[in-house]
Amino acid sequence: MPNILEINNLSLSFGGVKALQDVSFRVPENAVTTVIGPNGAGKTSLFNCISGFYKPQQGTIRYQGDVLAGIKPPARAAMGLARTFQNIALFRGMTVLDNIKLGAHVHMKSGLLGSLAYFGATRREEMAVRRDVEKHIIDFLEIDHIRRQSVASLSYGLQKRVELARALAMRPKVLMLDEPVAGMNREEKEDMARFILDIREEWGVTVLMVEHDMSMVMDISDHIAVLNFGRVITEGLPAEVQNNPEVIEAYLGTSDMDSLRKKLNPEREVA
Amino acid sequence: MFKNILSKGRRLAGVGSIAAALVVASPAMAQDKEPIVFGGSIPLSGVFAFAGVHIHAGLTDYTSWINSQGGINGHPVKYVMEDTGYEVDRSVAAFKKITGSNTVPVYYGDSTGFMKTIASELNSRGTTLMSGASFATALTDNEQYPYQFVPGPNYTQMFGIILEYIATQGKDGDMPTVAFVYSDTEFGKDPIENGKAKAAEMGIKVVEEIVTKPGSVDVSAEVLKLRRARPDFVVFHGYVLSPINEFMVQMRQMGLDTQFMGTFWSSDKLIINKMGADADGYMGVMPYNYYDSPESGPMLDALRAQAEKSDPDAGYRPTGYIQGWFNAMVWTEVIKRTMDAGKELTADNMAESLASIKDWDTGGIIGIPVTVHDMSFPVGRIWRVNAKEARYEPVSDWIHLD
Amino acid sequence: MDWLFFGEISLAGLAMGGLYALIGLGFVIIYKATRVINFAIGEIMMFAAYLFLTFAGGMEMSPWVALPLAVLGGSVLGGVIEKVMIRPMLGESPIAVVMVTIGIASILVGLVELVWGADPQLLPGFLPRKPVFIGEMYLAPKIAYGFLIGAALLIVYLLYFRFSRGGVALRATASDQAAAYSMGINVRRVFNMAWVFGSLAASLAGVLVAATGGLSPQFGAIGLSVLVVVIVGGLDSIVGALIAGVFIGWLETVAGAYLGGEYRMPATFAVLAVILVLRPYGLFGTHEIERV
Amino acid sequence: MRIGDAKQSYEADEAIWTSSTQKIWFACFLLALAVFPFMADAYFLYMGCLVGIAVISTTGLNILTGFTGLISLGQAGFMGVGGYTVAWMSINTELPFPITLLFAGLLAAAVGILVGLPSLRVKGLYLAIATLAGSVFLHFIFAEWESVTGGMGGLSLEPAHFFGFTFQSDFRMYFIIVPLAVLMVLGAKNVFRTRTGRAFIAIRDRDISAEILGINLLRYKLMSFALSSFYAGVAGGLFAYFYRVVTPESFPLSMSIFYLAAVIVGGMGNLLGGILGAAFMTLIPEALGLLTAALTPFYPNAPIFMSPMLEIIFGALIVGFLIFEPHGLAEIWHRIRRFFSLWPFRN
Repeated sequence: MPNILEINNLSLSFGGVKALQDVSFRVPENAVTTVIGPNGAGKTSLFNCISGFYKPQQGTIRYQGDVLAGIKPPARAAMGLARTFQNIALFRGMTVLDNIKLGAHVHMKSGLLGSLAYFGATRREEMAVRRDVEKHIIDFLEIDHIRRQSVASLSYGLQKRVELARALAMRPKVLMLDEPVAGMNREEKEDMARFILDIREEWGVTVLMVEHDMSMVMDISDHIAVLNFGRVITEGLPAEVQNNPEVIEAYLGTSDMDSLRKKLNPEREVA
Repeated sequence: MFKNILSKGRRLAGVGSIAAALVVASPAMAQDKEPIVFGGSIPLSGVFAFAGVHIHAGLTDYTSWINSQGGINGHPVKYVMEDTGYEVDRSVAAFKKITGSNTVPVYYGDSTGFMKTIASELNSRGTTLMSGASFATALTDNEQYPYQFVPGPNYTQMFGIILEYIATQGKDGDMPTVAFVYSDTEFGKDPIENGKAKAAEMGIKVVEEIVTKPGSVDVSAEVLKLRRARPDFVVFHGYVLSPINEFMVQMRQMGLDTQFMGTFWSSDKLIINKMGADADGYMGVMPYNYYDSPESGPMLDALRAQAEKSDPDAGYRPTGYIQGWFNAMVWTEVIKRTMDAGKELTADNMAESLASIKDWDTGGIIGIPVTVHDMSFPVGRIWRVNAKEARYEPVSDWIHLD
Repeated sequence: MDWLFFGEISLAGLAMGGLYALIGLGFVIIYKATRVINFAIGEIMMFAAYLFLTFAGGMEMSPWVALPLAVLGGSVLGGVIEKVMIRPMLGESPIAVVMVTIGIASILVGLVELVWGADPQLLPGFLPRKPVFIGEMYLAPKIAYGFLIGAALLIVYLLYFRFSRGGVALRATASDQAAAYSMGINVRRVFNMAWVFGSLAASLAGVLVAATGGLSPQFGAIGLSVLVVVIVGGLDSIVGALIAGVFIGWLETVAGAYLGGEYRMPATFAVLAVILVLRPYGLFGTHEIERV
Repeated sequence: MRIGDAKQSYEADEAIWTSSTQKIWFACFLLALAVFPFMADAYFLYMGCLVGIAVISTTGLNILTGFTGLISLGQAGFMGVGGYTVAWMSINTELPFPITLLFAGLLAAAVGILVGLPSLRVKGLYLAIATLAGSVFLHFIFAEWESVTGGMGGLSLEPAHFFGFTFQSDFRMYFIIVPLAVLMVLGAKNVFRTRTGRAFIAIRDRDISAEILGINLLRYKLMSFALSSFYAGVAGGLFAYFYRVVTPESFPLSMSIFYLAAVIVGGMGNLLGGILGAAFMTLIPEALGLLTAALTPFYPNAPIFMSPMLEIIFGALIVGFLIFEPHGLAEIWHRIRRFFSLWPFRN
């Protein structure tokens, strides 16, 4: 499996605080890769580097073989790097539908004059996006009943789903999900896991995810990278990672294997 | 703390009661003739209110007085006004409102800005002659503003009168030097270019020129400049009070014996009231006699009697009052002349009547007979503050520019 | 070049700048503690100056009684404004809060006109009138003494914030509200205190400025110069306010003297524009790191 | 919530008026606008024109401040650019009003872009100060560039004309101002049905996320500045044609604050709110004037209190709306409408 994204020796610091140190790992194409690690390990900073919002002091990010350095965030979005945010970043002044349509922004062309007149090409483009969004995204994510609502009125779980919808409207090659199931109940988590797997399979999209919920991570990930104190401890298949003593150390500050298994696999233990 | 409200309230209460009496009185005059309407955009509130309330009183009292004299050729006079807050858009709204529901041959405008703004409408209507609070030089341009006049000398002419006075004050045959201090406004900049030209023509050297914002500003740097330039005279224009006081006090503290002078709106008694002893020696150009000047004349006496009658407690009446009265006087004269000539009260006819005014006796409001030149009355006199007596006293003869 | 003249002009400008620094300090105190940009600061100054006018003029008190009373009145006004109109806006967007202060400015102008009328006023003179010479350089006495009084308060303030308990609470709140709260500091009291102290500095400056330049309901326009001062210095920097205050006062005066009065504002705003481009958060302000 | 508005097509669903009732109401409104000048006297006609100009400018500022979240204290300056452009062109060229107004808008838009440039680096209040600096410089240019602007005395201009037809009366100006206001509001409405408008709102709500989602912040911020200033420029041009004189004092800082207040009182980020706010704020002094006139016979010093009261009311409206009704008049309007859409069946 070729790697769509390769991170090499990435370092980032803010005024002396080292957020990332010499981070390297790979994201295989059309797979689900998950970055795990304790809070403050630098996961979101890593996402921000890939998005282009933070500029790492050292290292490179290769996307489809090309180095991303110097490319601004909007251009990266246009290249197929879409994402969701840890603290839901929906636009509260817009309806669900408009939020999703906004995702299609980078693939639209109409300019200011067309917008003012809402005529001809602009109108056709808007209609095409609407149809596309309705058919492929709203139906797929089962959110047709809320499309006219303002996002502020939605439950947390639904907001996460709308954010996913918006990311999908960006027609991503790599979909970066920052804690997609945090704060959800079990049913919602299962829905989200199903959506993520479907997206990978049906849409052929690579998924790069940050998540704390270990049972979900272990269930749907093809590849896992573990971050601690801004460094990659290890990467590999879920099973490999699960048994790595350094990971255990990082998570629990102990090498007690039993309690780690409990932590990483709570539900299986019960079952 | 509420002294101000109370004093103002009382002042206006007098005005109000007269206005109410007016409404009752006019039908009793038993004249069947159409009333003639004096319209007005009056700044009863806002930054110009200190003058506006007195202008209003002057116009109101004149209206009462002329009606008591039988009106204009038997037509009663009605004064219709709106408060503008000294805002151009509200002045225009007032004009539209008043002219919409009355036939208005003459109208009082409250600012240069308003008068310039309304000019195009005035020109296309051709029904109304206008004067008001502004003495702007531009308004005496007959091409652009054929239906507007100034009720005295325009600001350029005021500078002319001041310069004529200054020219007589040279010692040992030397011409005195002068500095102009003016505000960074349309009002302030109005006469400066012409004033400099006139000074050059007369051989008076303008040694310094200072622009400031009007109102509360620190002028110590400007005072330092004047200390270097050492002008014999400083002429202020475009201010009401501040920063004139600060210039005077600081320059005197430096031991300079400069004479300070100002134009119409800077020559009100406000200066004496607020500055007290510091105002002593300040000079202003004024086309009218002050309310408390020792001169007399039939019209000036009538004005004083009417003022006394309408508000016995008011005492002294500021220049705004006389300015309002004089505007109405000119309107009356113009309307009378037009009617006497058997012509309709159109703006053209009235402007023609105005231009025909020659050696007109104003009954003591202005000390000498006046002649209209280019829609202005280019006459005035230099007055000097006697702080002890708290009044202005004349220091020159009446100067009539040609 | 006439160096004596330049020296005199500069001196006058620096003295005026001292008052700007004082107002700037008042502004920064409020901003640091509460993150509110107070567009009404000029009007608070005006209010205090009118109070002084009433106490010293209308009621004929000694100016040295009237001055503290007026300043006290101004600071009480600041406290009331905070309690009644700023506190309900806690947590709203900064733009909304700024607009509230603009609204407050308008209300204050109206109130002043209602109570004291629209006429221009002069404050009763209370500062010595004997000219001050520093070497050969002349300095207008009002400005010199105004500067001295202002500087005295400035020093008292700086000492207070450095050493007193209230000052420590204020600084703690300024650097981290949540932490200050968890340490048992009454953050709401600190907010109110900041408004009171900030308005106090502004009020004193208001009386002193009005004493040199006169007073009218348009007086609050001086707030624009103060905005330039605090933006150039950095909104949350006391040192910035002091240095920028003196500098802007000097620049305004020198530009007015050499270029003409119409250049005072453009000159300082040109400096402002340059600062916004080169150091967007002012000479000494802190730039907060943004997070997603 | 409205019922019975299920749509057959996405086109119908995306329309501005989604029900026939709405269409009828809008038609009635247009008809009323068209009939108004034939019924109104000079005074109401004048106020109608003023409201029209205010609606255009407020809508422009709403795009920038209400929808894009960029606070501007430069609106009066941009209007001034438009006003002077129209004045200069009408004096120095023979061009008809559609051309001069277009130029007024374009030049104002260019200046708007220039003033908006710092928005790349600074935001929020620092940006507001930058726009304030812009308006100080503009005022300085208006006052000092005498050969073009006529200095403090300003410029007087000829009436608007088009193919030999001149618009010298308020009655005729009404037929320029009001249709233009309707068109420009509809244009703004269209913008917010498309990607451009969505980008503006996204920048307002969360600019950093918007950038990561593919929106070029600088480009859209400047676009918002340009569009907003274009509206201001056209409004300023109409102002010039309407009063036929422009001076530096025609466009004071207080005018910028007036328009900000109109946006806030009407409802930030709501086009209907902008319209309501513009009308409301323009008419308040007049309403107060009527009240004063009514009171004067009983309280002769009522006029003395009017101007201060106006300042106080102006300020209190800003403060009051921000504290108690941050969504402005638009929200009040919607509440009334919701009430009546079910009335009398509810309760």
